[in-house]
Amino acid sequence: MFYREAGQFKTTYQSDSALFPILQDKIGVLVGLAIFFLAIPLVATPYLFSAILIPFLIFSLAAIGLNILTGYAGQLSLGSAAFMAVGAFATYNFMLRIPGKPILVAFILGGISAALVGIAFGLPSLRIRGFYLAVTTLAMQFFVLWCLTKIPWFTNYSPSGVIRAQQVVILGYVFDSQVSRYLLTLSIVSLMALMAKNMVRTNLGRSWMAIRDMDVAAEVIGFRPLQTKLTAFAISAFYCGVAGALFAYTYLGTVEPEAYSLDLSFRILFMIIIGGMGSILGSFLGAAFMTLLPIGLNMFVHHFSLPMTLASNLELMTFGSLIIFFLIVEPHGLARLWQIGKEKLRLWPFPY
Amino acid sequence: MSGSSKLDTDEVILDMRNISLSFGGVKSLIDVSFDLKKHEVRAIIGPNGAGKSSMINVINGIYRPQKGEIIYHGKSRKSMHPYYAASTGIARTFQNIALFRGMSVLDNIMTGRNLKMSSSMLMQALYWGPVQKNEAKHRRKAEEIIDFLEIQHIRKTPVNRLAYGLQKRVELGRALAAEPEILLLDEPMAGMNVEEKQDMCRFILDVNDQLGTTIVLIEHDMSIVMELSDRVLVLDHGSKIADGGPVEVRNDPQVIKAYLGSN
Amino acid sequence: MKALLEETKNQVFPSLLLEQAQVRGNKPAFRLKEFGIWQTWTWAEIAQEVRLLACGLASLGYQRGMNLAIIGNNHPRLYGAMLAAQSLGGVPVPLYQDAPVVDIAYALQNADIQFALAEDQEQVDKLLDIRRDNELVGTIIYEDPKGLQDYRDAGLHAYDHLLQLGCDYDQAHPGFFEDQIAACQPDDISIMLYTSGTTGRPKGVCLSHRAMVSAGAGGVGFDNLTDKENVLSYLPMAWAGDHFFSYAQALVGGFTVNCPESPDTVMLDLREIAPTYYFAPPRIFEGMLTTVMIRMEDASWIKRKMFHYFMAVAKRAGIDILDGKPAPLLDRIQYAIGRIVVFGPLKDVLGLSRIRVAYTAGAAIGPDLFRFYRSIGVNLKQFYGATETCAYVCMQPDGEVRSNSVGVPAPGVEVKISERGEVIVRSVSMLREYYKNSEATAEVLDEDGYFHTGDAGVFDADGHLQIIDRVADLGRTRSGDLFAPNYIENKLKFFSYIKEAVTFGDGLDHIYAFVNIDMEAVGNWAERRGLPYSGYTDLAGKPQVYELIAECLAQANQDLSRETTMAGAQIKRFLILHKELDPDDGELTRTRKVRRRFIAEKYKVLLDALIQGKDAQYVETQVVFEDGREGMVAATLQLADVKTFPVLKEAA
Amino acid sequence: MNVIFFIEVLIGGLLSGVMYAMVALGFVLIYKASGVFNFAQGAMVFFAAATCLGISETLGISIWWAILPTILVMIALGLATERIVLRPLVNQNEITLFMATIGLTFFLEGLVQALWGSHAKALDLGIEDIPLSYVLDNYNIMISQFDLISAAVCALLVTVLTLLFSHTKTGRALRAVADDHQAALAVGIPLQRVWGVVWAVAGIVALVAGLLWGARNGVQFALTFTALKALPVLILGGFTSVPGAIVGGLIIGASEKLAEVYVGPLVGGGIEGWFPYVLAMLFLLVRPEGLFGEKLIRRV
Repeated sequence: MFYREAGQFKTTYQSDSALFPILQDKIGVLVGLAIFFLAIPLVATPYLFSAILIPFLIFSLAAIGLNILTGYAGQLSLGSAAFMAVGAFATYNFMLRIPGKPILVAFILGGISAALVGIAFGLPSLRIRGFYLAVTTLAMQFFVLWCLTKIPWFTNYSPSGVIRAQQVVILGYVFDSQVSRYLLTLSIVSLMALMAKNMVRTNLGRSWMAIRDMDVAAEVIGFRPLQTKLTAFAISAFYCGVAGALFAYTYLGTVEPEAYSLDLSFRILFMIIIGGMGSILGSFLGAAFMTLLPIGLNMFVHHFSLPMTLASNLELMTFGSLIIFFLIVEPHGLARLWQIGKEKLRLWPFPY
Repeated sequence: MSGSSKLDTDEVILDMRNISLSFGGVKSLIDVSFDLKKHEVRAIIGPNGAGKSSMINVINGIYRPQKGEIIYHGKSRKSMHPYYAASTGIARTFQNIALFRGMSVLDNIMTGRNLKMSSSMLMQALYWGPVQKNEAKHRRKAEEIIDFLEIQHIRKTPVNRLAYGLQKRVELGRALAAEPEILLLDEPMAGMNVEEKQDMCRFILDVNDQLGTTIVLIEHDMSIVMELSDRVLVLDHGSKIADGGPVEVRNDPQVIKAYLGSN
Repeated sequence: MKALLEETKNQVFPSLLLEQAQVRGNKPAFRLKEFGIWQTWTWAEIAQEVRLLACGLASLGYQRGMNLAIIGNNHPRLYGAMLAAQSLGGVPVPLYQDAPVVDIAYALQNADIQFALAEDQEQVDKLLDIRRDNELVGTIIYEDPKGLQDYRDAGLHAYDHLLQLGCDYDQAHPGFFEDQIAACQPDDISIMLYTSGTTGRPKGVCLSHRAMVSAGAGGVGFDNLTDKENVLSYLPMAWAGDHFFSYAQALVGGFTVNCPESPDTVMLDLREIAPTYYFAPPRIFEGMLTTVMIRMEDASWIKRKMFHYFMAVAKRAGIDILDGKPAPLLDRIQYAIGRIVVFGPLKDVLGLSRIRVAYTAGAAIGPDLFRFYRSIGVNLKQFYGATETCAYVCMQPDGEVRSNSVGVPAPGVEVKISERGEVIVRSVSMLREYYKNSEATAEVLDEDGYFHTGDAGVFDADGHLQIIDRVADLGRTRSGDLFAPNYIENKLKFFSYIKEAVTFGDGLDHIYAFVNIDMEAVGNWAERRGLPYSGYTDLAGKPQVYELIAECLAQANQDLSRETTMAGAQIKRFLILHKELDPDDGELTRTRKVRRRFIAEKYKVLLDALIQGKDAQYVETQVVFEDGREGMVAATLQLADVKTFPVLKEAA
Repeated sequence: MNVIFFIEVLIGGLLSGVMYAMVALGFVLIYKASGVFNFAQGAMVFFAAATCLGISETLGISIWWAILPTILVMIALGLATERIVLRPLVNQNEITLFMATIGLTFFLEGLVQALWGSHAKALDLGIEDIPLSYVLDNYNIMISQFDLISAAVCALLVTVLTLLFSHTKTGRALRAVADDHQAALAVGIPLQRVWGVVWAVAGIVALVAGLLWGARNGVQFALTFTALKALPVLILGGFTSVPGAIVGGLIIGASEKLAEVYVGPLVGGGIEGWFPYVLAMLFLLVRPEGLFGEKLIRRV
């Protein structure tokens, strides 16, 4: 109903394939960004930053990563958390062992390290499909965590295996306040989300989707299966890696390998299932949902003063049933629901 | 428009020699040889399970024959490889539609351009100027094909929402987008109604004589084969039983027998 | 607006083009939806293209005084070709692209066409087999090369090749183009438009630059239009209306002219472009409304409620608000809300949201239909004109818009009603002559220079012209009642269920009607009643449908009974035709006017049966199918009576 | 090195492998019948054990008596799962089904802890985990009596199942379904019913596994990870073969123990967690269809 598309005609392919071809969408996005960059920092409380906003952003990033691999390239992975761990610990070690290295560079290097691991464990994807592949990613999950716990070098011989992330300093500015960390995270996430969006709407993205939808046809039309899958693994891992680094540096501050357990992998998988496979927007929606739901449940439990343990079990059950629910009812998740709603608005007042 | 008149050259561009293929004992092709002349429409016919699709799958390297050689671009090889086939200008459609179901018509056709696109991952991530221009350039190509196949109205529709006939058309479009030298069509008209078939025939002929594409065509409808093809290869139970012009093939007693025997 | 008329007084179209290229060189002049986007020609670009085109034509031997046939769907390059021909002092002759080959052949013959520009293979093929059996169209230029590669026929040139020739020729003869334009006089013939006259052979109407330009200037001035306007040109280029809106006015006012991707994407393209200045014959507005209503039927009940609620508001206050007249505050508020939730989106989806002025003409428009669009805020107006008058006679000024009149005489036009009740017109914007047909010319142009429109009309109290009917069609029943067939037919056509109607009554005891039902509306009506039907003929034969139509006719009779002049002419009996009237069968003109006499002849059996009061009648008819094949359709039609009403004198 | 010790480790490994095999068995059954890779098998093991224990505690009856009602519960669970989760997802691709079972896993984990509490509990079957005195005395090799018994139980279970599937109508139906769903449907085999049965049986298998594991390691959340242990087993044995599951289980059990004992120390121990996977992965590259799985040809 708020869409006024008449007269928004395109005279170039660039404008036709623009990120947001519809004016109203552009405006909407800009408003959204304004809210996140300007409004929220003014109003939000430290709790809001540390408990909701920052984790939400980080999970979104990880979800984008997994979505690239699973949602777009169709390769199921249960090892996102492992990629995150690699990213985090690599960043830590780069910072540690190369003094005075800019943190952003360290983040990138962390991502790259994750990407390399991703490529290594992506290799089997040429020969094995479906959940066989999932199993190899599971193997990686365990293997990586084992390495990080068993090889003290990674944790700089910290007895507890816990590492303390170095201070985040960019061009002399120290990101110690929650707001500053939030803004840093937000900037990185927005930028990488934009890049992801670009990748999935160009040839790269088409190659992934082609492999996902019909690998034989994709090969016949000239996409190299292995190369395509490996790029997906690499980029996915890179995104997860950076997310993992942020997880350590702007969210927790101190982490142990166990923070990146299989459970985290599953949660990220749930995010994209609920949010929407093959949709960048979905990654955000899913992350938001998965961040808010537990909080909601906690409130609920508090409100009826039920035993605290129930909250966590309730959480597990809700997640579980939601996954099943979405897989059955709306396999494309919240993103699709959003899309349907949008279509309705565009056609308003007509039904079709 | 069709007919041997346009066979300006007799240059053989693909020569399949004594191809034999089997799956775990099941013989699918037995010592089949045939050649492909530049710019011709080559039909492969035969009863179900005669090995027609297998032959196409051998040509573009999805199956590797156990015996035989393939002479292509002057080089002799044991078997093709899909990527090699694609990159040297062999495109195809599939018997059961093999579109990328999650994508729009336009994107499906754009995938056909991928071998002609070249920009690095990072460039695409940043959507750098060159990438945009590149995308636009190929979009134009894709649009020309859309225009050619008269599917402007469904340009941005997800393919899985399309009617069967249109999906077939889009698949042809995807193959054409690769500007192939050889086009393999595996029953492009299966399950179509009369007018859809007529359209498809028109497109195939136009492709053949406007773009000069060499076409290998699997088709059941004899009348269509007669109308379209310059030469016909007849397979039955994996072996070649006839090869020649449409008319002579139709009158070949063995062929008649095979067809009557088959159903 | 006087000023505009003044400064364009001595202009010819090519000079207007150069001026536009000067003034707003890099503003878009033409757009065409092609390959998924709107390809754009700026004024400078189109001017340059016209230059090359003209030179190209010249190099092929095209000369002053020659005619250039132009045939194809609306296309910037086809408009460009008109300008090119005009620059060389030639006369472009646009032809109806969907006309049967015989008609085209006749036009080519009549205008002895040597040069033709065809859009695509389809048109080229037509021209080729026409020229097979005579000496016409030695040179054919085609715009779209698709499928034409291996045509080897003589004198066949690709458009791009022509541009190439033009380029060379231009270099060889510098200044040639300018000289040619300089040599064009305002009183030269600028365009020749063939009228598909309701009777007899089409006639080539010759209109001078001066006539067309001043009409354009008048139109632009009348609604003070600017170079911001966008128009969608989708009606046949051969039709005066399109030439007036998309050519004359566009070149005078510097509009952007947008051509759709293909005839079947017009509605989509309309939405994308969202023109600010729009022209459409009533049937198109009607079609839009029908689809709106049908789509709303399928909407959720809450949406339907909301829709109907706000439409009621619009009905109450919409038109006054549009005309800037006072309206109750409450209504204004409700209307404002309605604008957000219904009217706005509705107009947007239809592509009417940016319209400043919309015109309709060519046929009478139903009051309800007319009100609908105005009430949702589309400034829809009527005008009156004929090909012979550059489609420029009367227009409705803002704020004085009504459904039953066609407005006041346009600037520079003098309109009178002759003693026999015919509308006669005098202005600059009139035909020079019918091409090579002086007696026909003499029939319509009297010695005082008045053009006889052939329409019967009256001026109402505040000087608005009302068109009743064709003078020729006016008749009287045996009982002496005035019988205006078109007037009645229009009344009938205002019912959404009735697509076409033909009435007979001149010299008869009563009025009888043939009806074509509207397939979409009636079909929908039938489905909602679970009434199965196989096709038009089947549906048309259903007794339920007969009842439905009978009601409509009865209602029309009731209206008639209230009108002094028409009260006597109520419909007595009717039938629903078993086939849709079709231009290809000669039953309608290209502009979808009914050929009453022709139909009376063709379906004599049916008419007689009606008169004799039979209940059913078997009939066989020749038809031409989509693909040009001919065949027979046969059916037995029911004939039915209609309720008539006593004449209410006091209502007068 | 010490042969006795080696044999001890080997046998210990093999015996614990038997337990993996048991879990793997549950996977195979379901995968064979419905093409679903049931990630929730481990959760079912935990669920079964906890429920059995819970019942016996709440009703104050012996664990053995609690088994019967638990069996009913497991059957109910199996049928419910088929009805609520699988039937709506029929004809979905295997990944979707796989993810659905992950969801199921979470649900069960939550449910079981909500019902019976999250803390670990001991489960006593009354079988002491002591070395067999006979073997110890004569050959000086330690073999856990408990392991031996559980091995026996497992063997018994397998034989029962085999008989069941070869001699009952449902069993034959199941095999038909496993071979070709469409064909099975064509000849009028009620897929849904077969699946229901299979899930119920899988539930019972889970119960047995749960009791044995529970008795050994205590009934706790960690039980769900036994399922993950079963994955490499399946990859080795192939998803569709019962003998495969057994052999695979033995190999994994033995190899991981040996690796732990002989390789572990060199790399800081704890390699049990991932060694089987890496083994399986390498194996995958060589033979994706597993030891006993049938080779799949990509038809176009």
